[in-house]
Amino acid sequence: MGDHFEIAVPSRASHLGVVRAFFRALCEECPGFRLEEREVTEIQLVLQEACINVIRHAHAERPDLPMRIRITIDRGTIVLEVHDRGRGFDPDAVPEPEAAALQEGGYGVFIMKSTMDSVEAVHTGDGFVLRMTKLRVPARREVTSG
Amino acid sequence: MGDHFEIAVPSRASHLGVVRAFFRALCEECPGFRLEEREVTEIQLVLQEACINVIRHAHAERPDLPMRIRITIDRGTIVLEVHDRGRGFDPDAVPEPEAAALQEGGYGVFIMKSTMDSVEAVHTGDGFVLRMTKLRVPARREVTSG
Amino acid sequence: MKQRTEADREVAVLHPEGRLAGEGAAALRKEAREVLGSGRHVVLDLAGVKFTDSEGLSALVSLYRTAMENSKAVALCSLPRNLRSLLELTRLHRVFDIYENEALAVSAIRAGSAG
Amino acid sequence: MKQRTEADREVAVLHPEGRLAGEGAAALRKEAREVLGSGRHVVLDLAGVKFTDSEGLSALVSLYRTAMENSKAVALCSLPRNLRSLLELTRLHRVFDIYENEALAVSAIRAGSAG
Ligand SMILES: Nc1ncnc2c1ncn2[C@@H]1O[C@H](COP(=O)(O)OP(=O)(O)O)[C@@H](O)[C@H]1O
Ligand SMILES: Nc1ncnc2c1ncn2[C@@H]1O[C@H](COP(=O)(O)OP(=O)(O)O)[C@@H](O)[C@H]1O
Repeated sequence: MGDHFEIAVPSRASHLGVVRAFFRALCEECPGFRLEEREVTEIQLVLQEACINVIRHAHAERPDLPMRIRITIDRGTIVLEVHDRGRGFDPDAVPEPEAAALQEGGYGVFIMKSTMDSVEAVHTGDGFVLRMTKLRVPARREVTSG
Repeated sequence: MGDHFEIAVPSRASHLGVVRAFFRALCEECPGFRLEEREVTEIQLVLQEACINVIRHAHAERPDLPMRIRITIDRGTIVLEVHDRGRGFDPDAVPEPEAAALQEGGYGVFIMKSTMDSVEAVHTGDGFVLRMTKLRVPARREVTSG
Repeated sequence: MKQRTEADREVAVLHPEGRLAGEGAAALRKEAREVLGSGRHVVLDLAGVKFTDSEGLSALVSLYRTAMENSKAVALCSLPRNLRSLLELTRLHRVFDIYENEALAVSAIRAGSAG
Repeated sequence: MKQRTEADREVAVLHPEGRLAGEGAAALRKEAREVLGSGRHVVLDLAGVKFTDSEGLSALVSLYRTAMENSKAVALCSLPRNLRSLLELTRLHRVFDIYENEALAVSAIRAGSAG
């Protein structure tokens, strides 16, 4: 359950600012969408990484296709779903980056997996959804104190 | 043609702020989305009126349903499409408000029709779209000077 | 509603701020009803209003009606450009007494020529 | 890149500001390549960085590689909290020499202990 918030913009790096502003607006304007500062920062980063990947991998040749982001929030969880029209990938098969090898790429999926509690690949009729879930801090506290 | 930008949020007055912030972000962050100050103000008002109507009329009993706003912009036009799951209405059949009668309601559709160059009703499989088009100021200038 | 000042015992000046829409419009209705209920005329100084929508217009009309019912006067002043345009668009500028500034509005009400 | 200052003839200090992502990351790459190409060591004062993403990390790693290729040293300093967390998460904090402030970073490079 929980309320759904969605945004779709063309798959261009120049539109990442709108995605960020949308999320910031949700945090500032929506009652019931009160996140802790740390959660806001983390989710911003995860959204950024997921969108960069849509731009670079899924829609590289079709920047006019929309990247579609859906955020579902309730007291216990935040679910981020990033939809593209590409062939998708298996996040579990992406290796951890090796810092010592001075890798310049390959940090995005690792950041998403480290930040979120789960990262799942969902293949849909018209493309691919990366669904990421995070348990919310207050919910954790409730569990601990209950 | 032109780029599409979409947002969908639950049909609650408390979410109008997110719609406004989204549009403001488009204006501020998106290259190619440069509107004149007057256009920004006008479009903000039209979006506000259209959303209020979805909240009050189309989804009055189902605030959890999304109001879906799609903005398509190119050099010549701005198209606003506001989608709801209600039965729709005929904007041409809405009478002009009579100020002298001290009407307290009935200004929204009039404002939209006065501000935009066209306001059309589109009935879709799953609801209703109010499609509003405005010719852009720069485009008009080009026509005049060409 | 950020401020209410009293021009004198007979006239109260309201200074709505921010958005004359949604909650801002509801707040104005409430505030205006209180003032009119207490038997004073109202000057609405709108300089601080950043945005007005149809709910804001509706609040203005409602205020006007309540004033008439209470045999009180209402005057608007210091209209931001957008709001003036919106009143003109809807022809409500012919319903309201509108002044450039608060002083003019207050003295018009005192002189009994407003509302 | 808002500023570049020279600690001395051998060490340049870069002060990237804002977002170390997208264009900000590209700007850092460019600036760092210029400085390293001119034969100086680099101190990167990151106090003004508000947000870093994987492209920002990538720019930092690239800077480090270019420095190694040029036999120059790189030191980072004044890391905002988020950036420090991100470096720790990706283990890149073990690749870079990181100092609390610019003075410490500059003197470490002068002493030949960084990079
Ligand atoms: N939306 C996507 N569609 C298809 N492939 C993707 C998508 N996102 C990530 N990938 C794949 O996962 C890999 C790892 O991504 P990431 O960790 O972000 O590093 P990088 O993008 O630098 O390669 C990518 O190289 C790509 O093959
Ligand atoms: N999205 C909508 N779905 C169904 N009916 C609508 C919608 N928008 C407007 N209407 C109809 O048009 C009428 C006029 O709307 P408007 O001018 O905004 O004034 P008001 O909302 O104050 O009645 C409404 O009363 C309603 O019957």
